Amino acid sequence: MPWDRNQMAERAAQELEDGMYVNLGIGIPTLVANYVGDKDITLQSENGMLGMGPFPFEGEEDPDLINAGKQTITELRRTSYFDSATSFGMIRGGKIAAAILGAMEVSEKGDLANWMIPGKLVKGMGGAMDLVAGVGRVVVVMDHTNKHGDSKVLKECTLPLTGKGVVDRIITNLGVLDVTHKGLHIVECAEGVTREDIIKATEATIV
Amino acid sequence: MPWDRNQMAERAAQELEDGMYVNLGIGIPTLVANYVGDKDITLQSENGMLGMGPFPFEGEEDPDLINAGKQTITELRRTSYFDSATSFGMIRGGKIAAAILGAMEVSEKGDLANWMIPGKLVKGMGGAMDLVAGVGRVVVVMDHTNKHGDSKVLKECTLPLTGKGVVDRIITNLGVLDVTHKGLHIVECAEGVTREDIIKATEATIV
Amino acid sequence: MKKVYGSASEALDGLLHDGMLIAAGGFGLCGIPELLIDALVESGVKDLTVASNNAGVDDFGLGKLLATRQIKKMMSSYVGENAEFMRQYLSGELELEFNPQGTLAERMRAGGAGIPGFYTKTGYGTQIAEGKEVKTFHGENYILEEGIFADLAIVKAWKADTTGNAIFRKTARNFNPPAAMCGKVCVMEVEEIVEPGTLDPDHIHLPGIYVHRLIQGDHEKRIEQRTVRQKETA
Amino acid sequence: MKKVYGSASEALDGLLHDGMLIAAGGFGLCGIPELLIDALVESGVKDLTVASNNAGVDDFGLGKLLATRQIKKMMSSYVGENAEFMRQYLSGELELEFNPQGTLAERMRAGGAGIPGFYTKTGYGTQIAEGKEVKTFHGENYILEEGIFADLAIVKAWKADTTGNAIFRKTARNFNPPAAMCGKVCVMEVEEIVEPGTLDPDHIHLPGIYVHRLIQGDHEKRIEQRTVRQKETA
Repeated sequence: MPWDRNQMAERAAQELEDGMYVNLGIGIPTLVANYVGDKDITLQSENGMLGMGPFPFEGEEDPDLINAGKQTITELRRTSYFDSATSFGMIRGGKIAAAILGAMEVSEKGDLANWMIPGKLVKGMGGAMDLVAGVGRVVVVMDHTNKHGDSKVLKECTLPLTGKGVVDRIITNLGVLDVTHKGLHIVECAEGVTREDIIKATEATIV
Repeated sequence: MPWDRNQMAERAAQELEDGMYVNLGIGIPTLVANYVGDKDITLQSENGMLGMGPFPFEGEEDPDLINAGKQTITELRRTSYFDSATSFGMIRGGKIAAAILGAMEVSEKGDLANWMIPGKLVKGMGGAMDLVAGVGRVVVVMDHTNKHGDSKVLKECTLPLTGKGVVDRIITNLGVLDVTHKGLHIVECAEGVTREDIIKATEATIV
Repeated sequence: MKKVYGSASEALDGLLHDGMLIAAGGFGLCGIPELLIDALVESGVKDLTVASNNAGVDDFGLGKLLATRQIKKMMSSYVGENAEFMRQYLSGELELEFNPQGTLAERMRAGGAGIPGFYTKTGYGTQIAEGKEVKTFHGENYILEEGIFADLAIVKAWKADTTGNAIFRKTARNFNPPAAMCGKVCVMEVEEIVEPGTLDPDHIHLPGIYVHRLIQGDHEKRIEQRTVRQKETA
Repeated sequence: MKKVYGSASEALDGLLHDGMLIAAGGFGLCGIPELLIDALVESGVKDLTVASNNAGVDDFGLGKLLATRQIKKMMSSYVGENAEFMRQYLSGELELEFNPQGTLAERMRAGGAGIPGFYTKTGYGTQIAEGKEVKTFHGENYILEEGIFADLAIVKAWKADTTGNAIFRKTARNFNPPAAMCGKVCVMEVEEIVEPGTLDPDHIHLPGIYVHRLIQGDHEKRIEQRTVRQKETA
């Protein structure tokens, strides 16, 4: 059985170590926060906050307190606020230990595409280009294939890049792959998924 | 009678207009603050403060509150504090309307030298290079000649420069001169000082 | 040094011209200068270039200036929440210069700090880097990005004293300080204007030197994505 | 995430090596990391390059590290108050890289923000510009300055919580935030360590992410120029 969204998030949470400052992207990466357990993790929201707390209780929403996904959130005792230039200074300056991000495509060289489909879908890169360029370790969480069954783990990305050679680890519904100099290395398979299943679902070179 | 230190400071204070943010250098420029009268002037201290107040009363000195000359000072109701990068951001970014600075030498092209005498006296430029490069209007206050009677207002500076083509106006003990494309223009003579006295004491071209 | 004005329109009086470059604070709908945006709509100024991370939503924030076609070009990082923005861009009616979010913030801060250009790794090897100078430092490649020098900055703070010293609240700070810094003139709207001496000088987020005109007003502060959790029952 | 250490020496343990680059906060004797400087003296680490606006005075602050000849090179803007500093420099015993004060602050901030180079007008046409790349923007000439990436930052704040969130007091802030930012590791000394939640999240000057180790101690806070005025008698 391939992993579902929550299982992928749970697996991604294992990437995080005690004491880390971490940035979680929108979508499945946001769910990772539910699985950090006892680990002392400080979440950055790149719109200007360290120490992001959970969603507020109904009626306690504050329009001045949102995350990078524009969702209402809460603060913690360790929280600090700062402006966007400072926020991305810490991202670009390598102060954030890890980022867990979604992707449209990823390549065996660690290239990442997640910000636009030319002529069709234009969201913009937001802070993703800064994150992949600056953060210590970049982990991508995504479905292994698209709805047509085509691999999203490619030899070369076909979409405009978010970053070149920036991804360290890929967590998909099928398993975990590391980007190495020679190609992708299978680290782990989801329960009931075989290496062969992953190789079959992957266009990129597996080593 | 040439102006004394206080008269030079008083004359320099006339350069300041209501609402201006101003940086005053060490020495005679510091005295300018005594002559701003009713004008609403906010003084910057480049070590991280806008709204610099007077010296503290005895016993009220605070080691955490000093000006760029390392002197104990006080705050005002309008005061704000910030770090050195922000402080020089506002200087370099042209947010300070005027700086009044001392000089060792100044040239007819507006070159300024006030930070070192090679092999002899090395103080360092401190914030002076940033100020002359960034501030809206640079006014220099200095004695017209050195103790040997040699002109300090020159065709070319002989000392290492603080800035090239940065001085707008020169206030000396003899009068006030503006830097123009063609040379120095006498704006005003100290009481009892003639244009001829200034020309005689000046090595630079007077137009 | 009179900085306090009676209304957003008064505060913008004499500052506007067609084709100007405006830097706007805010992220999504959080901390946006809503009153000044409304006054820009009223003013009819056009052919604007606006540097702002987002463009609001269709009927709120900068989305209003897109609806009236007063904006010729946006410099932004994200258009995802704004259907009309995306439509005008895809149809070619609107120019859009995509800036990575951190590059946009740093370009504003740089402009305000007298820095015309800086090097960043962000975007190297992507289409963002096309046409930009590349330079190698310590064996890595960086691209040159330029400071933004805006004709006008419009920003929103929580409180300011009458000399313009301002504080922001929580994540509503975001792009407001860098936007304010990069404006030749900066107009700020706040929820409350207070007397000098009310705010602790150590707590000022944006010193008054960056703020030229100031208004106080009521803010809608619309929430874009209301997300909540349930109280656990005992 | 244990950040609090028992003493300055403990906090520096394992972080020091000869020839390293240290960025230090403080301006004059104001806001200097006096406890950490003393611990550096004790450690005997040598051939240091120190980026700091000043070098203290002869018997206090970084002056102590000059006296013991542990410093090979200073990156500073001002040596005026330190006779031994000036003497070592003029005799050629000490390397000194003069940096305009704002350039030094910006180089630290840039290093901390992942910016390896930026252009500034400051120093153009002076000996500071010698050997530096010149580039023209909007018809004006600027020189390229590089970010400082220090092996270690030593800084002093007023208070910090146990996660490293720090606040500074008045003009003792100065170079401390940019110095902290540019250190691969940053060790901070404070007058008081408090529990998380004690400091208002909107008032944090330096978020804890920049602070790796933290100590609390008594500070002499020497005044360099005691200037006072007289109370007017009625």
